[in-house]
Amino acid sequence: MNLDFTSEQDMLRDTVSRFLANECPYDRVKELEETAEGYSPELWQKMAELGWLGLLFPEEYEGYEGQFIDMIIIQEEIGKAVFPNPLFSTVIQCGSIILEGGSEEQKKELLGQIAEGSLIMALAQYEEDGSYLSSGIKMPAEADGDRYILNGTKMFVMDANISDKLIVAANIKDKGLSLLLVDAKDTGITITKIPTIGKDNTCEVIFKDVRVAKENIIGSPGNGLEILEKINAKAAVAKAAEMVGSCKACIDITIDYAKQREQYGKPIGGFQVIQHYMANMLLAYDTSYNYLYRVACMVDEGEDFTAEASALKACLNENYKFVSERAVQIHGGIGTTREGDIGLFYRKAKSCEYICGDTDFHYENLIDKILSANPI
Amino acid sequence: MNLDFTSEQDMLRDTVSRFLANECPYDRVKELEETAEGYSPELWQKMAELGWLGLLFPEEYEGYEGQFIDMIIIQEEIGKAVFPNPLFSTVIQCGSIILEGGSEEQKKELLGQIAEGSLIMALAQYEEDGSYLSSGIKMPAEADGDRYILNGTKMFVMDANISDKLIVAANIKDKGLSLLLVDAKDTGITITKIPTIGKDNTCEVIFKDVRVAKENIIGSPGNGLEILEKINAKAAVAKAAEMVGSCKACIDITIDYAKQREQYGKPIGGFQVIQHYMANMLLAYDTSYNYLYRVACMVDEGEDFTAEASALKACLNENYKFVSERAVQIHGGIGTTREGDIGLFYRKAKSCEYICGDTDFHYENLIDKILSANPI
Amino acid sequence: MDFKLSEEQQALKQEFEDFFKREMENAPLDYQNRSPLEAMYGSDEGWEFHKSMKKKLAEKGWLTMAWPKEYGGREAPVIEQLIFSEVQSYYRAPGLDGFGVKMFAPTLMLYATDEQKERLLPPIAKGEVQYCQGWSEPNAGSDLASLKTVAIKEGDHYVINGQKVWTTAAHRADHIFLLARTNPSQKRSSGLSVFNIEMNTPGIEVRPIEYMNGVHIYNEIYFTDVKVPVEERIGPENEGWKLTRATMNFERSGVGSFAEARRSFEELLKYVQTTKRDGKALIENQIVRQKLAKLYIGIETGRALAYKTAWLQEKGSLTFSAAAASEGKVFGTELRQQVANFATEIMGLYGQVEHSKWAHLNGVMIDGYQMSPGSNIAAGSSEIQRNIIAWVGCGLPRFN
Amino acid sequence: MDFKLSEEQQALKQEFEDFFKREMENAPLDYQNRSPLEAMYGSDEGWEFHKSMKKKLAEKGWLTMAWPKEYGGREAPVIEQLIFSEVQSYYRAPGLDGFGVKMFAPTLMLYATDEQKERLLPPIAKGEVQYCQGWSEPNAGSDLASLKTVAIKEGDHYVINGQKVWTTAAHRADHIFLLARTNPSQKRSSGLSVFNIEMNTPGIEVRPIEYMNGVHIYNEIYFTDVKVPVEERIGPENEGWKLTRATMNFERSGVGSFAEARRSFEELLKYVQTTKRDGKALIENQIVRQKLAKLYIGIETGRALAYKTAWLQEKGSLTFSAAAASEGKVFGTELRQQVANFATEIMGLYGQVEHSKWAHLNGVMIDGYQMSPGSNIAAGSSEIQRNIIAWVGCGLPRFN
Repeated sequence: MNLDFTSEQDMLRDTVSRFLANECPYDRVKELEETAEGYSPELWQKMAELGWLGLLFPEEYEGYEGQFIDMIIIQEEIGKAVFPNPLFSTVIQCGSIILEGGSEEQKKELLGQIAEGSLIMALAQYEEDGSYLSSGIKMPAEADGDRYILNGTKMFVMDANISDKLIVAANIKDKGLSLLLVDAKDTGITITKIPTIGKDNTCEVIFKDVRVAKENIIGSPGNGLEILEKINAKAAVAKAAEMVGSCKACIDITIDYAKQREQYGKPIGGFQVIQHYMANMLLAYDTSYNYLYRVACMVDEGEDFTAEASALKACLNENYKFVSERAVQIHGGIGTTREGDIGLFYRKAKSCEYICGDTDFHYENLIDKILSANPI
Repeated sequence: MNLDFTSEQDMLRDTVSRFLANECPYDRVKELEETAEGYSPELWQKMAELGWLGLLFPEEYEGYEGQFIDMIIIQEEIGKAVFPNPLFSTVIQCGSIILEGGSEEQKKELLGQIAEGSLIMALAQYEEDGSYLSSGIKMPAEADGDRYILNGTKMFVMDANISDKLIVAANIKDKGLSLLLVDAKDTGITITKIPTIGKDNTCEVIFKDVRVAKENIIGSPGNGLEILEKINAKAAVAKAAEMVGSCKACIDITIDYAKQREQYGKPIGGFQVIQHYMANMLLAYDTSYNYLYRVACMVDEGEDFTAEASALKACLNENYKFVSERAVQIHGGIGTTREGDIGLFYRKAKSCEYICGDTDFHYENLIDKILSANPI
Repeated sequence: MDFKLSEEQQALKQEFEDFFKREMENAPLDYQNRSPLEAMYGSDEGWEFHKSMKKKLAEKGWLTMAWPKEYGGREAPVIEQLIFSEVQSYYRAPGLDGFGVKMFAPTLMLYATDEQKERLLPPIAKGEVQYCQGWSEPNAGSDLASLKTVAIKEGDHYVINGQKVWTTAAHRADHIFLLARTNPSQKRSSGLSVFNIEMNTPGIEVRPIEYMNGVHIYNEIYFTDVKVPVEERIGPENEGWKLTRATMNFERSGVGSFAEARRSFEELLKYVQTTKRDGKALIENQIVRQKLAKLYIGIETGRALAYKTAWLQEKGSLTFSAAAASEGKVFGTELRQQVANFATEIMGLYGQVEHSKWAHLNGVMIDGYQMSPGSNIAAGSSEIQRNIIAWVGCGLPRFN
Repeated sequence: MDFKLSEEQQALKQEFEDFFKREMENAPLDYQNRSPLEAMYGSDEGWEFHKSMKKKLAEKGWLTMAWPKEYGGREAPVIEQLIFSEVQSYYRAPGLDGFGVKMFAPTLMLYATDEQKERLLPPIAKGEVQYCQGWSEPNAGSDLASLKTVAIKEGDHYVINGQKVWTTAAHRADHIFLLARTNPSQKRSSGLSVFNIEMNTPGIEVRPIEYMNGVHIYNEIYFTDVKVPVEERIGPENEGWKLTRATMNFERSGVGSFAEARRSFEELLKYVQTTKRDGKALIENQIVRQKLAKLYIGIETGRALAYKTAWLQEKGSLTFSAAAASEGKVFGTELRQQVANFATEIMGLYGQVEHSKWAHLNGVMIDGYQMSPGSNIAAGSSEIQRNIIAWVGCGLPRFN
């Protein structure tokens, strides 16, 4: 057992932390939220240069063969900064799917481009009824000669508006769920941003007679279910890492505020009720943080982590909301404003809740996994 | 609208309150808990003399034609005193069933005896799988000439051990759920107290070839479902009243303690965290108390109160547990002992939770009622 | 004891119902996808609608129903006010400038000169003016008595310098009633006075505070050498603190929160009955059912408390109603927070969507999710309310 | 970073597992229907079993595995202690007198004379004696420093008068280590001293405190002119307060709570899989499923924190582990409370049944329901723990 980070990991965290503090303070985050792109292409390039985008990929695809835990560190720091960027969609969701199930050609072609920052991607899985289940994916990919034709609507596709390519989950008759690589600029595709509390790039994507060449299936027809479930679990862990980082930032910001803000002649952090709020927030964070790395280690060690991924994400869904809500309450008026930084977290906590599965979805999934591991 | 009690009601409350304070202080409650009978026959006689047992019955059956709300006042005061006595089983459950569905002969014979304190009764409905649903009542009453034969086990029958007669819910073939009057001393009946956290008269009742004359059906065969559902709702309100009273006692006792107990040179009631605990306890009580009388008025006014009965009981299940648990926490060590009075409430809160339906049962029932009142 | 409305009360309730139902059919969209507070002050269209409603309420005599007869009111019993509040809140209807009608007017009635009363009360009663309340400051929130804005007397006027914050509707208001320190050598609640000031007086600068969802309700106000004639001081100099305690027998049960929550509950109920996910109506989901049950219980128990509060207030039982007003406030705002939480959870991925063509229930639930922390903080934070409940309701000793 | 046990650790864990699993098969029934604390001290049979286990643990060297080598220990790393605690707690096994081994022994090692060490440490190490801890008093609970029991020096002995309370196992103990005021003119933490006293010394009266469920764990102890030889004073006179701070590198992660909770979770899981109500297995009920999911998450996240606490403690990071010990305590005891709450809710009517032929899961859940408030109060209440977390973990200023 070794619960310390390597010195490389400490350095990585340090680099990410300093980069984001310098390049994207909270005021800049708020500016980016207001833009149509919702991210900074310039900072995206810098992230590529720093090697973060290819971190998880093998060397032969321009990557650094980093551990999953390295990406968790980056995500945690991104969460502290609530930094808007398409790393999650492009690298953690789509990059991992390609790496997991893509053909050699696809890997060669796409991973390098992702690593160098020239390819942004988005994963289109959910549909109009808002189901998280793979059985909720109804969109057909109709075979038509050497092509598939896509018609229908995908919802809540993160970063579709800035993507070059999409991975679309659709059903091929007699084969089942499949993942198709689609050019986001296809004329049959209409992408519209949905206004959400997270002020992020959540999109509606409408497909009208979009033709996809058969070689643009990731892997082979019908293997979509297996890949999606695995990558969704991994992505849930990575999203949880971001949320853990956000909890930490909420706590640090609020401690500072509670020490400095005075009422009735003493810092509000001296009032016992505020102290107990903060104790509960720290408890929520410390338990979450340590469990995060427990689960991240399972990923790196190749263990089955699907139950734990659900436990972790459900835990963070609740804890991030709890921590950010209490943080706002302790801040008082300023906490409720667009000017105050803490409101950012309160809004993001709510949008993070829905990404990669809400709490009820993960509770159910967790119990299913526990039951199959413990038959009567 | 008139939210005041009548002066008669104020007087009734006063009488009950003083009677219980004098006759059954908390030390006496603890003594009674340890006895096999679990109640005081002497106090039961006094209650009869004070007219409480016949309060709800019409004059022709030796009653006082009181309002339901009068009984609620008595129950509330009983709750404050956590006074162990069979009024709930005998009067509120069985007496109400006889009044609701009994024949003229049954009413004449039994209600007077109840009113004068010479007849104790218990309602045997639940069975071994612990279902609260009427569909969970599986015990058959097999027709055999001019009799029915009962075989099987009833569980969680309150006060069976001290009862003269039982009302047993059983199924008559082709007729359905029916309520039968059974002599508790029948040789085919075996009654055993079940040890529970409430240290009350919760019993197992085993029936072995118990013969019941056909005229001992309450009302007519097959009308048991309707009567039971109505009386169970009413009983839930009455049990909730007891729980409301108990919440009030917890709060009063704890306020006194928090004002008097000093640590770090000041009363613990001066610590903000204790103050917020108490504020939440008072909130739980004040909302519960006022809703109780809202629902009790519906009963007296003949409105359909089944949704509200479930809402009220579910609310008190949670609030009584919450209030009593916090009360123990504020008391510290002494709160966890048999000597300290507050522990009585903590234990009773748990047993009250199960009487007349637990929280999940009432949530489900409430939603069913809301849905049937609000069809799409 | 009975909870039945009298025939007159029933008729009155019906009149309120008919009026608000009819009028709100013409309300701008903002009133369907936002809280009334946001709709009233946050958009021009909403503000115009509020003003027109204000006139209509004034014509009906409903603005001032609780006022004493000598000032043109009809001294309506608290229960009638309660019914009004309940119906108005249920319909999420604007039209009441609470700052003028419920807060400043009682101060005037108690402490103003006859000249001031004649000049200031009629426009409030007629719904012609909008007030805002100049109390909170950057370093005087929960601890109001530490305020620092000064009003120094110079001949026939006062010169005001300082800053106010969290001033709801300041950008819409015609007047502000301001609490400022007229004797800077006195501390805390001593040496304060109250002023009536026109918002267009030179030296007053209003700066918007953007709420987290971008809506403009709150403001900062900067006072730089603002000259206010002596006649605009209300009540004795340096005795302003006691004016902040001026109150009238307005209902303060918090019933509006429960009526608003009931409206949301009904919308949510219809939603879960008619919305399917994974082939099943949401109402078949047991978790959804439990959340609805909990909300129903919160709404009905809170409402029962509010009725009792109004009843006792009517009967002059002020000790109970002082703690109960705090109870109603904290229970009501936290309940609305729970409504927003549960609703946005039940809605799944759609829970995050703000008003747009994709939004379910017009996005009003995620709006509530953003407004609810503000409600837990404004007008006495939940912490302050719980302190009061413990001190007044439980009789526990004040710390500090 | 990795969470894998080394081969040695894995072997050690297996050894603990095998031992406790085997031994607990012969445990008296009390160990199945009550908490270990109750079973150990609450019944004669349980007490005898505890004593026999203590001997066995001593023989294995596990009692003193964390002790310094000079006192016969092997200075086991914190992680090994953690594994031991986890396994022992999972099996609800007795055998450890924490008062002697973990609390009094370190005090002796740091402050006792050589004579005292030689006399007192070996019986503890061999599992031959039982200690109890004489700290709390009727008016000195959370505020320990206000204690009033006096020990007045008279020649070659001290005369002790006063009262202790909440003394766990005093009715079973051979010795008490007592904190008393040797200089009554000094206040609070000054003027206190620590004594080792045999429980059969004349003038000591132990009175049982009956827990709410009737079990006898706690006691009051009355000291009336109890004569204690000067040689039984540990450490310098009037410097006793600092002895209460004596500590060693024992793991204090609270991992035992999570292991106990995991055991309960597994029992509950099996129960809901195999128990039907209304024709359906309980596990098909979505409310039941969510409760289990929440417990699982609490157990696993708490356990992860405990491992980290032990890891940092091993590495000497005491600041973190000070706050973390409080976090583990409050999270662990409140989690066990949640286990008891959820389990007794899930069990429906059977949730209330105490150990008997009708009881489900031997009644252990309703026993836990009654024990959990005690756990939230004893050994530093949840309020004190949260204060410490805020002060040490968050660096917020101490009030008072």
